[in-house]
Amino acid sequence: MGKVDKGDLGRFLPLVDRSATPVVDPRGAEVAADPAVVRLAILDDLLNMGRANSLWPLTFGLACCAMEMMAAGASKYDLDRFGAGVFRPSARQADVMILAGTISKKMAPVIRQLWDQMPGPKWAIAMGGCTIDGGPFKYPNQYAIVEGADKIVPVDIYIPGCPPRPEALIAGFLQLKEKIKAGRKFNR
Amino acid sequence: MGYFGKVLSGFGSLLTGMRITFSQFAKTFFGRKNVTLQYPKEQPKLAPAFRSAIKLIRFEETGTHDCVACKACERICPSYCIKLSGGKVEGIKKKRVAEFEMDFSLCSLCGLCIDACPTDTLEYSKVYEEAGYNRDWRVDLVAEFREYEAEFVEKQRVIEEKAATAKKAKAEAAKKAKEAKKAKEAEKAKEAEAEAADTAEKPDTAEKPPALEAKPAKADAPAKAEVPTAEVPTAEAPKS
Amino acid sequence: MPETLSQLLDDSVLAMPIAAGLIMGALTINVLMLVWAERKVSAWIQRRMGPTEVGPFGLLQTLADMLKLISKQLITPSNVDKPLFHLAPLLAFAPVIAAVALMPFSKSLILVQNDFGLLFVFAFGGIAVIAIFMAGWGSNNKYALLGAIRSVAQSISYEIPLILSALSVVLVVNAMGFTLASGGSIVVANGLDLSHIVMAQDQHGLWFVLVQPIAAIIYFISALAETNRAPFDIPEAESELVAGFHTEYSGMRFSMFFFAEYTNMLIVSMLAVVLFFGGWDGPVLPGPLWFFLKSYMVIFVMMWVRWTFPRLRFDQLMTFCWKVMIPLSILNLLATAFVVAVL
Amino acid sequence: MTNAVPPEATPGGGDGEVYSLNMGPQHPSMHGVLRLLLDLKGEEVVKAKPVVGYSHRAHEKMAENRNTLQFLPNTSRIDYLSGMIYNLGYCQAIEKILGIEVSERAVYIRVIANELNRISSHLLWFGTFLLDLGGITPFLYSFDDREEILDILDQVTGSRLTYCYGRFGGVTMDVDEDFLARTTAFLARIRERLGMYDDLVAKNVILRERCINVGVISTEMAKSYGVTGPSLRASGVVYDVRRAEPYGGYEKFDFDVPVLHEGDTMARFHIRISEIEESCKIIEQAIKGIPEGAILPKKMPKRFKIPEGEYYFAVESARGHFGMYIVGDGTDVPAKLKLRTPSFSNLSAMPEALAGTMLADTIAIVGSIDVVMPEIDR
Repeated sequence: MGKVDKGDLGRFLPLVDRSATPVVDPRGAEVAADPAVVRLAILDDLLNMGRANSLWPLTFGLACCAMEMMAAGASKYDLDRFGAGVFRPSARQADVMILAGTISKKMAPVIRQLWDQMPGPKWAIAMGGCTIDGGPFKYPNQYAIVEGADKIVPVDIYIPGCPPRPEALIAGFLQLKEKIKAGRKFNR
Repeated sequence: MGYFGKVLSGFGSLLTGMRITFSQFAKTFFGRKNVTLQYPKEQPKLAPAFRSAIKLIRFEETGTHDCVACKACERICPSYCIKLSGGKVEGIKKKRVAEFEMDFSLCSLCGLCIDACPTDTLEYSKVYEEAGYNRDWRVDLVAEFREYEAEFVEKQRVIEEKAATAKKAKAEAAKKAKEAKKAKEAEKAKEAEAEAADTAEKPDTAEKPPALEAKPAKADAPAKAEVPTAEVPTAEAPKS
Repeated sequence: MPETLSQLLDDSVLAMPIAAGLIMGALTINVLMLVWAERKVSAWIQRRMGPTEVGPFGLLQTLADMLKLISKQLITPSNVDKPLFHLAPLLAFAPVIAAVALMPFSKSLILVQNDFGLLFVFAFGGIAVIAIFMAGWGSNNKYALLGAIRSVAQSISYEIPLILSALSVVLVVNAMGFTLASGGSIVVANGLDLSHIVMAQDQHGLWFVLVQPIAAIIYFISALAETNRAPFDIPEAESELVAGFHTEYSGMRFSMFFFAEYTNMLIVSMLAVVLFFGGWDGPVLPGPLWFFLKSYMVIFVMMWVRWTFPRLRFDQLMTFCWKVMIPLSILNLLATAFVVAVL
Repeated sequence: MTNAVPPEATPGGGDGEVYSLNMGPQHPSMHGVLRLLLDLKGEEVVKAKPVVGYSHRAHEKMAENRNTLQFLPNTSRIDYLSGMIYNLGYCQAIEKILGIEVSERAVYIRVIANELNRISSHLLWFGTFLLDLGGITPFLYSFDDREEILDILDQVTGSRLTYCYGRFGGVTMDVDEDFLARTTAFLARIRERLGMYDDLVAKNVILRERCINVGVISTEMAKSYGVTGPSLRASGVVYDVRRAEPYGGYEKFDFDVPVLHEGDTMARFHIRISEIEESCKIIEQAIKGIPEGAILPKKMPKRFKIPEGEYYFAVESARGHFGMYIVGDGTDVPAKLKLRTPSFSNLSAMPEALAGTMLADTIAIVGSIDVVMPEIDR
């Protein structure tokens, strides 16, 4: 019994077409047409370019995925190529919070506090199934974990996998870059 | 070792360390060799065993999957990430899956579902760079097979009809030779075999191909020519 | 024709802002390049690529970092000592500009000519300690305070061998003397004048690293400690004190500390070039270019050291200073004085 | 800096000299989410109190909620750094209870996979330990080597970290010649690199100053706290489950159990490095002796029912004695599965070992015992 060889292209079809999720300029068409706004918008875009290319993550690992996060920062994958290799231990200097691992109920308030300590504009990446919705540790009537990081902090990028490969984390960073460049504003 | 000896040997060990780091520096800087895999530009070589979200296998013979909605995978899954439904399809004996939904965010990639599958129609996909703005990671496994479903049912109906007529002819021949009672028993056995595919236990599939391939090969010849080329969306690497 | 740039600028009321602006611009570019270089050097030592995506060879990476830091929210935690907390980054930032102005980039290119340049550079270096302590104390954070205390103890201790090793050079300069190009007679050389130190080396064709090798090594190690670079980076020891004295600083204020740190690196390496590597002395290329080339070579060694060694423990650091560095530098100074007196 | 006002912080000693410092759960060298409450006098640690539970994922409870087979993916997530050892260890425990035969080839494959995983775990420890001490470059070098192991294991297991390679009675996938050749090549590479690490790190005067006579765990102390694994062997006790109660075919292999008597951080460092060498030896023998054959038994029961009774099975993970205490009640869902994880006992020795050291030593000592938080919290 043979299989049709599809190589590496065997991407599955999602129920929700993620590729179509629009990344819209929140400034809107009318505002963008206003010349005065446009001139400032160029500065805004410049700043966003800076932000997008300088995403300093918080040194912060929760569980298994943290190892893959470390691997992504190491020589083989080298997050530093995208300017995201400066892991800051202090939340005050970080831009991105990579939630790498299962969030236990005891850890949840700490994560929220860390998030509040980070200066805006800031972003969060949920890495791994556990931070998306509890992952393998979710079962009926479970008591230990928070089912999804988005119950604690506003998450921008979701990366599934258990754990995701470092490539997936890099892909997440690239998508976050796209999102920032699309014109997200300060207040969030 | 005296005071100066200690200072000197300590200093020497520092120089050794600096020599090593400089040799690595020279390998990268002058030798232009680094160990970095430039991911979006270069893709990693994935092992054949690589595990990602499960998908249904498309068999060449039929151009579609062979899921009979037995729910063995749904029962074994430790993470409750598979939901499927299906059953009898009008016109054919074989059961078919109607909805097969899998939540990748819950999956722990243990492979128990693949082991459990009686028709061996599940495998790991090779997607390793999924990331998105949405927390919904449910995957519709049968989506890419829907358009072939009617075609398959039609083909399967033809095959089964042929098999039935062949069986009838055989039975008639047998009737002539033997008693009608024995022929009835044979039919019962056939039905039991078809049902065997639906049970959760794992049969020795290596020797015994699924029910479909057990049917006469002559019916397959035209079907093979019509196998549609697998039109699957390509995994687009995020451009930087 | 005015002899130095500073004399030219003396004529104008605009002198101050022009000079400050020039230095600021140059230093900003320098810091941008240094941070990029640091990341590249570390990457190459670690067999990586370092920043590649932003600009050619990732050259614009630090520009992006700067843009981001400028636009970052400035957080003032509620319980900080506000005046100290706000002043500290500025105080760390200001003296480094002043110190750069004293450097003799070439015979004529000296922004501020001063007879006691060496003293001033060390004095300005001392101010940074106060800034760090203000930051640590004002932050009202235990990690920051620990970092600040460590930093003060470390900087004060390491200034002693730093100055003692420089002093040996001063003695040598004073003894050797040199001929001014215009005159022809041997003038009394002032060893505290930075340009005199260079001219003495220039004239005798002898870099002082050959005359004073022990002083050069002591100077280099003390300079590492003075600038809080690894393996002496214990005030901001990432794995112990989170981020040390700037734990609570964000955005622009943090980048000011960053700026000061990297400019300090430049200052100590420029001073090393002046003291030991013959300043602007060099064939073919113009003087200032040689000066910067040499400085960057010293900085490269500093980076190389940083990415090789683990960090010392605090008490070991102090032991090393008081039991090794200071006795050695005193011995060296005495030996130099003896030789100078005898000859 | 995370919890500005730790709820359990003890107010200093009263004389105004002792103050408390809260380290973690977010701290760069707390290996995930360990939290240490330190009472400090200047830089000297007066009292240290580890607070755990920030990574509690209820593994033991989950074992009571699913059948024996379904617990399989959990095992490699208890200690994600030696996931293979835990995964295969759990398989071996169930096999022993049910009396399932494992083919010779599967036994050898398991040994190779286990030891590769042990090397990768020790390499990661090496890197993070150096990172704790401020040496960043060795961390990246060791990660390079580790990537090689992950690639090799990825080839047969399909995962990089949280393997689910074992099945009751064997393993999921057979190894091929390519796998064995790559493993052999890796052994040559790691031996060469160990020499480099020796020059770059072990002989370095700064590291030696930081490690020698720091955080001494005496033999008695180690025994009384139940410290196991490399940390115990650094304190002068020859105890290795692979030797003491051989399991999974380890009795066939010739290897030493390295022991040092100093009990300090440097001894723990050297023990782990020699263990990498011993693992290399084991892998070499296994590659030489690997027989042909099936990797899974032909006939397998559909449900793995644990007979009534209590069972205990232990394996040697990269961190020490990992034991599974299983209570069966005749169904295929265990009535109780208690995990005895090594890091938990090793960490319990910390308050005593940390008292009287410097703040920087605290980091070095906690790093040297190699804790994995989810394994402690389960």
